[in-house]
Amino acid sequence: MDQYLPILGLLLLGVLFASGSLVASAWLAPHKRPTDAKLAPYECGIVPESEPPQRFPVRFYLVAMIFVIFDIEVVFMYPFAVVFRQLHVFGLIEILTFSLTVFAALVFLVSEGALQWGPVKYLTPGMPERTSSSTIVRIGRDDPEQAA
Amino acid sequence: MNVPASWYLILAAVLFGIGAFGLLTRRSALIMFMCIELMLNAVNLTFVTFARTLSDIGGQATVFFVMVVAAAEVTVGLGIVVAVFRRRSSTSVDELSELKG
Amino acid sequence: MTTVPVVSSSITIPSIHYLAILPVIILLGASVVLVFATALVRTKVTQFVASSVTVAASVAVLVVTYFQWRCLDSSGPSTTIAHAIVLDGFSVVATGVVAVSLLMATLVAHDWALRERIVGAEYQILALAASAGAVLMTQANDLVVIFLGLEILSLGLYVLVAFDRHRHTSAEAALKYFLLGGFASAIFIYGAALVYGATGSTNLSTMSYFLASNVLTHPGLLYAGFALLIVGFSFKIAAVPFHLWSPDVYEGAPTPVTGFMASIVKVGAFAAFVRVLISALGTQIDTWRPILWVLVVLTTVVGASVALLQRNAKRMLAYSSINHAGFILLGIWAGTTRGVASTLFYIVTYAPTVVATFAVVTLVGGLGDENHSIGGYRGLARRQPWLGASMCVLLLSQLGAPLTSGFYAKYSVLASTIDVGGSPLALIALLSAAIAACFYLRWSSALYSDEPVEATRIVVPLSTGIVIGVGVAMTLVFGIWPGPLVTLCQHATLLFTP
Amino acid sequence: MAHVSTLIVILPLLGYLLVLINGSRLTERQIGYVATGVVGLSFVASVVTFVLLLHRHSRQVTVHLFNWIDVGTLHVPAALLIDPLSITMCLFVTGISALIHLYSIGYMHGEKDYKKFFLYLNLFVFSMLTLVLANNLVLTFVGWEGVGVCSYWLVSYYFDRDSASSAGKKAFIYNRVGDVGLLLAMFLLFSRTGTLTYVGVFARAGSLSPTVATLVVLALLLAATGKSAQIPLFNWLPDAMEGPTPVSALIHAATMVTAGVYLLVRMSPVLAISSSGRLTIAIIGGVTAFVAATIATSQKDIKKVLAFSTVSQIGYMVLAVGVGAYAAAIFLMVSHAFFKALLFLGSGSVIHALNGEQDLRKMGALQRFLPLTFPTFLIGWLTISGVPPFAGFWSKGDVLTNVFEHNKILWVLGVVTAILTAYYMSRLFVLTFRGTERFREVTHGHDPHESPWVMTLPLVVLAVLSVLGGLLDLPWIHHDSLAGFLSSTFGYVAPLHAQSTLSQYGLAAVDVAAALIGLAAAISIWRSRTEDERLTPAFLEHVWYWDDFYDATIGRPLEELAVFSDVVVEDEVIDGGVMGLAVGISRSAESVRKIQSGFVRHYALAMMLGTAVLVVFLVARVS
Repeated sequence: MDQYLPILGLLLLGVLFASGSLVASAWLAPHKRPTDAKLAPYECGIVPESEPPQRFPVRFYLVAMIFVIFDIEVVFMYPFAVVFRQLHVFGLIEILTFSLTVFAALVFLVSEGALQWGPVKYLTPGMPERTSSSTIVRIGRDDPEQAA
Repeated sequence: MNVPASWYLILAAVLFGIGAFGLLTRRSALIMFMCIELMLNAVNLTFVTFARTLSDIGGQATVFFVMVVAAAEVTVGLGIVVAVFRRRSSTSVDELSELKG
Repeated sequence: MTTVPVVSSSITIPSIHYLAILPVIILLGASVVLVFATALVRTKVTQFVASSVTVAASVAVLVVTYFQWRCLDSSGPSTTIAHAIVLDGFSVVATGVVAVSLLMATLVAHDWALRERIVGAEYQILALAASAGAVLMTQANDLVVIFLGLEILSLGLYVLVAFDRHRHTSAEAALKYFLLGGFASAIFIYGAALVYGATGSTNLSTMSYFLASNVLTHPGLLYAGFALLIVGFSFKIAAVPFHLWSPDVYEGAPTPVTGFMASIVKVGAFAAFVRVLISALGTQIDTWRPILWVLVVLTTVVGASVALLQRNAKRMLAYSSINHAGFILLGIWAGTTRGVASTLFYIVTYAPTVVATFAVVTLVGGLGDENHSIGGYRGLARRQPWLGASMCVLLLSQLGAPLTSGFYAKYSVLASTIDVGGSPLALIALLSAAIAACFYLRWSSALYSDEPVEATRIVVPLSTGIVIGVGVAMTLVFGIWPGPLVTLCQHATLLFTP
Repeated sequence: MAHVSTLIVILPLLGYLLVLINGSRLTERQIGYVATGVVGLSFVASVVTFVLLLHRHSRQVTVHLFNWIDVGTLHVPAALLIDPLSITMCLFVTGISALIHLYSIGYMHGEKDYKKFFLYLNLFVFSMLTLVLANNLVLTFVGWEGVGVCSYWLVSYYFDRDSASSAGKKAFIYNRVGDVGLLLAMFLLFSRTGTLTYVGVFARAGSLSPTVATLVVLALLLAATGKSAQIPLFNWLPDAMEGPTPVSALIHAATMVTAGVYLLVRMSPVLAISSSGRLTIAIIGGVTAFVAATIATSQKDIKKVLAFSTVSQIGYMVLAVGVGAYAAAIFLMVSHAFFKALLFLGSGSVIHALNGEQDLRKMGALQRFLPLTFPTFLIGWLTISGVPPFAGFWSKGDVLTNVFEHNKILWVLGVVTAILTAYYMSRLFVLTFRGTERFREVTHGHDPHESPWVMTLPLVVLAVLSVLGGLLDLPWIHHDSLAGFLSSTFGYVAPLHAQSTLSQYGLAAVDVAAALIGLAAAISIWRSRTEDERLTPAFLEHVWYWDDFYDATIGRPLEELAVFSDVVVEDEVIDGGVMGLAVGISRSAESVRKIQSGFVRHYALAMMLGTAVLVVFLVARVS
């Protein structure tokens, strides 16, 4: 049992520290919250109507997410590769089903435009037809329905 | 050199504890994810260790599943963070307290 | 370190009983089909098509459960895929409940999606996948499979909760749910790892066999493990003090999702919880009972009393569902066959009731899904008698009024508790029900208030109307005539294999 | 057979639902015919079932519909028990109901809530049949309550009249007191025998100790006194005459009020064990018969007279049950249903003709104006008075013969009651149809007119039945008639000492003499007067001051208690306590709610704390 005492210890430590820091911050922090004026970027002048935009590369995260998922799915290929001869046809069907499911996800991503680089396009909910491709086609051709 | 299994277990426990600790203390949603990942990996280490002491392949196989689940969680989590960030321009979870009571 | 031999000379492929896993295959298959359809069809998949596929899948699952039941009658319960999946009465009934919840929730969400002008089949894809996870949980006979089911269920729900892009509370709720859910999952699987270390297997049957035939000299590892498992489950079923996510998430999520979540998570999590505690850790009942005792007391009392303070319908229902979770736990606490049967009965009757309740809440919420104060219900039954009366019946059922299914459900869990000498616990739970009665009655009487309120008439779309009607009908039928369902639930636990 | 017998019950329900759902689309006539038609069909189904049952070897069939309640050891099926007793009840209940439905089409014509009336009436028939056909006490109880509530609704049918609504409440409350008895009997039986089906209870009746059996019988008697208006719970019935006359005829004369007797007869195997219980029943019956008859002599309202007469006649039935003459009780029940329904419908016809007037003093000489009502009423009068060869003579004679064998005192009481019966009925008859015209004021000088055919047809049918009803069970063919048919359902029939034919004729002669004495006295006295203080003393007119007695001993103290509870207990103790508790709960809930701060990290911390407590707890257990 001794060997698990560290778990306990750490759990307790974590709890104590976390609760301690919360309590301490409640006690020690100055009770006066900074006023709006103090928080404003400029002490005088026009009150900004919106927060200044920060850099947040959504696309970067998106690709990272996609990468992670496909990267990890492949992990199942290794054990399969090791024993695929012994699994015979069953294994083949199994891995094909698996691949198909993963592939479905990929196809979905492609169709959503997640893998397209370039300017970010916002899909406005409620207006399904108005994607960039359909807009472009509509300029070029007269019949949007046919294009869609 | 033969490292006793209990060391691995203790290491895993410590990792798990650090993860839990981080989750309680950090404000950034992204770092909180990382903490969850850390906890899951500590679990993996535990599984592998036990698999070895028990000479049972099951524990190792479980690790695969846990890894995949961890990856899927990251993906979903990042998606949600992105959705939140688009509105809030911040990933601090302390700013998300509109729902309460 | 020596290398671990991973390649054994020959692998025997475990036999697969396809009928057992057919529900999961159908649900996931339908989900994948919809993904392909979304990706490959140039026009967006319409709500109608997506909902139809989902409805068809859930009906198919119901049909399959019928055949599973027949199979059980003839050949008894069995395990398959190296004992990781179990086919028994309990799993079949719980699977049926999941299918019914999915069916009803999809119909509600269909109208909601049309109202909110949501395009695409993403909602249905995720709902199908989450249901597959719930079904997997009901059938799992292995901690790892339970974990997988739990994750499939949760991951789908995280996204569904964030589905409403017009309200930022939706994303907030999703992030909270996700962070805490991930935390709980990690705790759960760590518990599984520790139990694995203590018993040498993650399989529930093997574990139960091991614990029955061995006396652990150092049960600390096992106890620590299953404490963590209990935490994981308690989070999912929102037992106090692991419930804090639930009111926020219930409020933030789109209302149809809330209804879906409230029913399906309860079914999946409770089914797995019962299996772990009763069939795997049944020998340790003296150890986990005190824990459950405290959980029940906290859950019922806190759920009921905090609900009193709520002014938001969804939040109030969240606390009410916490209170219900406490009641369902009572059946597990009893740990007897009768207790399990009453737990199952509670789940079976609660799921449709709660989906139908949230269907009404969805309608009252109106465009934008934001009108959720209790005040919005004032005089509803005067303006629209059918809708108001339905809501009233559903609320009374949750209150546990006689002639509704909620009454017999509460009665049977309490009776099974008293059977095993849990009178004080039953008394506390009853007191909490009395507290809960306050807000249910307040709400029901608000429905019949005759103060003139300026309100627009709520249009009840067809499929939502059907769901409400079916929910009310089930509530009343099982309330007036619970006999067959009770027999079914008892029969289902007879087949329940430890 | 199963299907047909199920139809008996289902058809009235079907009619109810049809009218309920389609009511707004149907005309008044159609509603009436639909409601009457289903009951008529139900009667046909009863006849078919009866014929089928006659041809069966085993005359006890259980028709299982579905499992209704399965709780622990309590298994209550929804099942019908078809046996001679229940089918006999069914036949006369459906038959008379059909006739009275038909009558109501005419009587209720033009009423505001015509649809509601037939809804309740159909629901009543459904409940009554459930009561009669149920194979267990719980289902019987459902029917029992069903008829009770229908009776309540129908008594308060003219609910905008104060007297009607309070009469409804009175009926309901008295019945509730009786219901407690039925519930107690059920609890006792279930705790002792573990079952509530009749067959099961009877099979284990032998194992009941005499004390328990007596308690059960007394509880059943309490139930019967409530439903069948016996002492001490009889005074709701006269007030119930506030309802429309067809209701009085159907529910408060022919069917519902006999349910108590039916229950006692049904439970006869249990009654068999307790002789003291049966003696109590007999005394209650005999005394009620006498008391009600004395009151009936002094009432001024035509329907009140008939109401007390009903109480008195049911008293006879209960008396018969008490002496173990179950077949005689049922025989009287059936024939009473014929002639009392006839009398009520006849009085309804009279009231109809006089624009709703019910006071005997404002009638008289109606013989001339009501060519069909008069002869049929005449038959009813002679029948109830016990003049041979009408049904009343045979059935009442059967009861009195049996009583004579068991208890001479009660027999004397019975004979005196018979004289009184003949007396008050003759008074009623004479004041209504003979003497001088006193109704011109009510009819505004017009001649009263006879009722339409839908109303007179039932009168004629019932008159024929009253004349021929005696054939059901003539004394010298007991074994081949009603008594023989029913005997299999009674676990026990009190042993009959073989009576000499001579004494039987002697008893019959006494009955005839009693009837004639009463007739002669009443006719000679009331032919020439309409009121006489000496003959209608206030004591009798005010129902032995029974209501005032209850008012003083129960009503007032309870009211004072209620006021006390309202002012002190409710406001201070309960409200104070509840409010205190509520405030307490809210306060503590507020503090719990603070944890719900909205910050994820707080939530995670709570979870972590919970986990830590759990782990520490379990690890502490190990060491």
